[in-house]
Amino acid sequence: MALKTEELVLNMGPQHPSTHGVLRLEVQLEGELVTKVTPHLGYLHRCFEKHAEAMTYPQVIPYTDRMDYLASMYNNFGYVIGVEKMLGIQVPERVEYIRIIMGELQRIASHMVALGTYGLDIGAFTPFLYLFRDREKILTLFEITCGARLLYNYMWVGGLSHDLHPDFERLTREFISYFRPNIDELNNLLTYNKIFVERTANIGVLPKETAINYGITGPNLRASGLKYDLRRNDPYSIYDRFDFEIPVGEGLVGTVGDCWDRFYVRVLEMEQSLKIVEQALNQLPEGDINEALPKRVKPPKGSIYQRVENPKGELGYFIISDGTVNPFRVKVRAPSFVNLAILNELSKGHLVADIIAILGSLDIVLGEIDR
Amino acid sequence: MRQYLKNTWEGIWTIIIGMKITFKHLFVPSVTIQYPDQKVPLPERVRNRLYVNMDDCIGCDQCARACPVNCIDIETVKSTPGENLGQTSNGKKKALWVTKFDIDIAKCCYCQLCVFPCPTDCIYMTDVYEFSEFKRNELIYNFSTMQPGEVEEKKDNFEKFQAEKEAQKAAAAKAKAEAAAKAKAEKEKDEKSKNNNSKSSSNDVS
Amino acid sequence: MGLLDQEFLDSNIVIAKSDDLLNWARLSSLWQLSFGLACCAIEMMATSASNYDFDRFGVMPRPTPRQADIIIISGTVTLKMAIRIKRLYEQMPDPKYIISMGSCANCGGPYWEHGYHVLKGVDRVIPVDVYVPGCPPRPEALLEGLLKLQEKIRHETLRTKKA
Amino acid sequence: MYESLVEITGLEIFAAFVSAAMPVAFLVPFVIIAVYLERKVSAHMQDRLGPMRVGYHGLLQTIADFFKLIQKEDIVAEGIDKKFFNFAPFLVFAGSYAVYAALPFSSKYIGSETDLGIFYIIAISGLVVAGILMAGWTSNNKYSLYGAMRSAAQIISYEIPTALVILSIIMWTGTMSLATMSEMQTAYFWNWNILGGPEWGITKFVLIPFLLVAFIILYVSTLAEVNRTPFDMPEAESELVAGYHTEYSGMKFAMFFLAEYGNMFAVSAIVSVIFFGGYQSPFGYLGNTLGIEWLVPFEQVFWFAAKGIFFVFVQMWLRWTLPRVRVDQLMTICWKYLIPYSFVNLLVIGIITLL
Amino acid sequence: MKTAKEILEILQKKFPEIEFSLVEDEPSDQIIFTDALKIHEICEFLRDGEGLKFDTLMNLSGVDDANGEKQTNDDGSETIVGGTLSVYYNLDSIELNHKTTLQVSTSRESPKVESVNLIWRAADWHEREAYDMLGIKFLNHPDLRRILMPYDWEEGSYPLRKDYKDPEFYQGMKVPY
Repeated sequence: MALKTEELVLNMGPQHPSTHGVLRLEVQLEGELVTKVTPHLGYLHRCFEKHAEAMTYPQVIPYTDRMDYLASMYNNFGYVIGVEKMLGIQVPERVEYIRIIMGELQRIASHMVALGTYGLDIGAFTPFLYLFRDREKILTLFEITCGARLLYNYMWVGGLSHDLHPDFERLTREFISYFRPNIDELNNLLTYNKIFVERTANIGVLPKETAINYGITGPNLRASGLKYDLRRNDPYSIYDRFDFEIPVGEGLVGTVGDCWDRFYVRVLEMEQSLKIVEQALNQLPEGDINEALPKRVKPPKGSIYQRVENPKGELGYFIISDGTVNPFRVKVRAPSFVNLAILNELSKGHLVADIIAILGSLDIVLGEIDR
Repeated sequence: MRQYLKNTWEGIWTIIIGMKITFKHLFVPSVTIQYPDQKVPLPERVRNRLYVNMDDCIGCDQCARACPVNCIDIETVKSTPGENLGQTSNGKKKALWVTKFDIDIAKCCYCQLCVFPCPTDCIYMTDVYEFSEFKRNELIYNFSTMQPGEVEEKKDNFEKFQAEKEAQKAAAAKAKAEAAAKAKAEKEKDEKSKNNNSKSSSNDVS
Repeated sequence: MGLLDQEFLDSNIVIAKSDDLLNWARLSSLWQLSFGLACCAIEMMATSASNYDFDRFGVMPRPTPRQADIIIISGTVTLKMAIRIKRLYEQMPDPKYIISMGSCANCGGPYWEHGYHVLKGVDRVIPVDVYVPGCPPRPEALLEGLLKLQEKIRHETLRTKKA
Repeated sequence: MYESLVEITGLEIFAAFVSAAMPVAFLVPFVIIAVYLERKVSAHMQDRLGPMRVGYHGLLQTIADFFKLIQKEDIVAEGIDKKFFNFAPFLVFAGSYAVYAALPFSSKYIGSETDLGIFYIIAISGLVVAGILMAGWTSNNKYSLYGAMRSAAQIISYEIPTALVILSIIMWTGTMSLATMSEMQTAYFWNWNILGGPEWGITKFVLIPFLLVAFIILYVSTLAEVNRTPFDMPEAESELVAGYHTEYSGMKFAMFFLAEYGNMFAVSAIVSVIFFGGYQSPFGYLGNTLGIEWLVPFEQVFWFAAKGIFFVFVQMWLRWTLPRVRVDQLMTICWKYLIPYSFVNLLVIGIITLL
Repeated sequence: MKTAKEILEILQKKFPEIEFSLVEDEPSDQIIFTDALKIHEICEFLRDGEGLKFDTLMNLSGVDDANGEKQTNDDGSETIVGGTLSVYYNLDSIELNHKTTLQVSTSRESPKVESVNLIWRAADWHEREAYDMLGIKFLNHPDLRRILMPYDWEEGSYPLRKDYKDPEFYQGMKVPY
């Protein structure tokens, strides 16, 4: 005879230490087993799209910063190449290179937060602080270049706000050689730790087909074993000039597409990003960065869907212009917004503690989900 | 059974590795910056509190228009021709009294968009970041150097000037109108005379 | 019964001295409610991370409001969230303090004009002790705000009730 | 201590009170130092500095915390069973404090010199479970309830490997009194139980690996009993907010805190008594060599505290290194790993002792 | 790789009874315009059809076209009467590495579009968002609630419509600055 258990509804958040911000999860439990997770969003809905309609094109850039605040550079990146395409501007080589360097450094910084907070969710406090210590070094690089630590407003339509700082190249190379061994240390301290492996392997397995149907992108999709990266599959800017690998999940300690794979793909991606930064620094041409800055940003009537590979996944800007200086509509396809939708599917039948592990492995940013 | 022993061994071994790492870090000097006692120098491009050098401001309102959050509030009064407002440091001539230049620092998003369009480089971001307040209203910064009385005076001045100008204009208009009327009258006269003349001439001819 | 529930009408040396002791204790051990809202939360995390180290000031993150003394409103407060923040504030035991961190929490920040879903300043729902400007404020700026708050606590007294 | 006090004063009640209050004189300063130490150790492991601004290098931090906690408003929310809610922290503290009665601080001082010391400790620490369950249940909060249930399940399960290891040691040493057990491992470190005990012979060396295993099992399971990382399920911040003490504020929370750190020392002390000679000095006594008799008990207290604090340090070290296990894995570790190992260990040690 | 024109031809052959047209606006990609109430079957075909294989929905955006009649109210605010709301679908095929954009329009007064939630699960939240922001009703959507705004937000008040007006208060909190 099966025991009859009472269903319990547990409410996690919006203030909960590990919902990565202000997400509220309504968890239905049977004993400690999860039967359904309903995410309630909107606790950080800051009306980005409304603001975009009221601003001129360059004024929207500071607001794109504030969407995925862990990867502001990349948000700028996607928006400006979208607008540049509408205007038909070709930016100078140097600008392209600098953008890629910044974007990849930003990817590392974003993954650092993702990995660190994931460790925190699992209960390991120390790797989080080590990663934040290293992230501070990247922030310094950004700060000497554009003066801000978190929200940069660095990439402009047709150019950049500042040229690189004279010390930038040296400091970046120093950072690369400093950070490489630290990845190994992270792996030894956390990734290969038996407790960590037990907590994450075979948890929240995401099969490839489900992932595609749900529109999952970024490291989460790649962890399911599909080699799909917009930098390769739909190259924008000058990504086709660099030599890098696309890490995919292989199920080293469990099944392909589990939480551990999602974690490990990010670790590997950091190494690849370092590689890209190194190459870009070697090839960096001289030139004037402000050559292509348009006097007035006023794209012709039309629409465009521009997507870039944000650290979290595919970041798309659907921009409609009505021929004035203000965008008519800017809709953002936020990667975290789409990625979060899979949570219910993944966490069915797992324990409460696993929801935390799964949610952390999806690497969401609430600023982007709610916009 | 093998898996069982392997698990046990892996558990113990990875824990020992982890402990080795943290123990090593116990003796690594810490990276902490002890803030109030020790401050790191900020890079020169750093973006913190806005500052306006009113000596150079010409009140062109470009920063306020560039600002995405509309936190800059500028009011200007035109100067009268006799007044000398001086020059900015890069040689531009001022023509407006800036009676109000408020920046609500609490709204500011430190994006630096206001800094670039400024023709005289008078608005810029400083490296001051320690300016927290107990009251919200103290975060509204008034940069205008003019006293309220002075503002009134300038406004009055300008209005007076405006009124005078208006009067002059009116007078001028009147004069013009008169002149025009006169001209018209004269023209008519002319024409008349012409007509007369022509008449006369025709008469002459005939 | 908390100790501070009592008021004393006259001041004498005992009260003055115990004032000093209690104020010192309060200002040196501000336990923070570990709770972040938006972009500023990342800077808050950076502040508690190794490079700036909140722990130097005795600030320790507590996950539950019952054990927290200070709540740092780090980011945009939306209308949906404002209700929760108010409740969290009410759940905290006295004496409690609030630091409003960043433009958004101060007055809605960049979202003050068109933000139909943004509360324009957290002081519309809960009383704020210190406003730290910045978008987001540097970690040092947050620490400076904390020092200001400590300064404020240092001048509190048992004789008058906290507002 | 009790007997000598009775002899001196002739007042049994007075003697009982004094000897019962003695551990407080040790416990409170210990907790103050341990909390400070915990923050400092964690900070330095993470390349930080930890408390720096309250007193010299933050030495007064915990005292400030204490004075702050007594000022805090005491919230008892609606829907809470007041009587038990208020009683729970005291019960938890009582449970952890009662353990100190049987700890031999030195050859001269032991709260209650019972022959069943270790048995008493295992039994009395069950009181903590009752307190935690009470706290969780009366809080009227789902997180508290979950924390309490987990904690209870955890503590009860981990008593089994603890008891099995202790059983094997009892079998081997032949005593249940902690004082006697410490007395046996006298004076030098090669006499410690972890190194095969005071009797020289082949058995001493044969036993060492098994005793090492026994030590690890005991240490791990006591770690779980005091709810420290990686077994800090009931307070798992990332899942359960603050576990069973989510609803507690001010002084009542401080009681839980005190009990937690008290417990940490208690289990470390038990480990040190069983395997590392308790209050015995590893290098002989200065008092004996110098001929100053009264110095010896003080040396013993020093060594006892030092060993205890060392194991507390290891607990902290583990906490700041490891992630947290999941609640079912916690049970797996206990039932599938620790208990079989300790059974085998018990058998082997038994056979060797017999031979 | 297929261009919008080729896809259009395939679609016209498959669904002769449905109207299709091609929106060509520089500088954008070409957009296939079609019927809002037939979008489900079209999308199903796009997902499964040979040589199409659009296996993922990248983006779904609701847009207020603001092409109705503008009326000025007494207090100076504007209301738009008539006109259309549009929904744009950005489809992508990971397998064949091509993409396309669909557009459907519906009337502003009773906006109804068929849901594609059953074809691509990714559409679920996107559609809820479009409903939340613009009030577009997606037929056959299993769970059409507000997603970003509070559930008890004023009925019929959709923030991304061009004539949206802030309410004065929400639960006792003042909304405007």
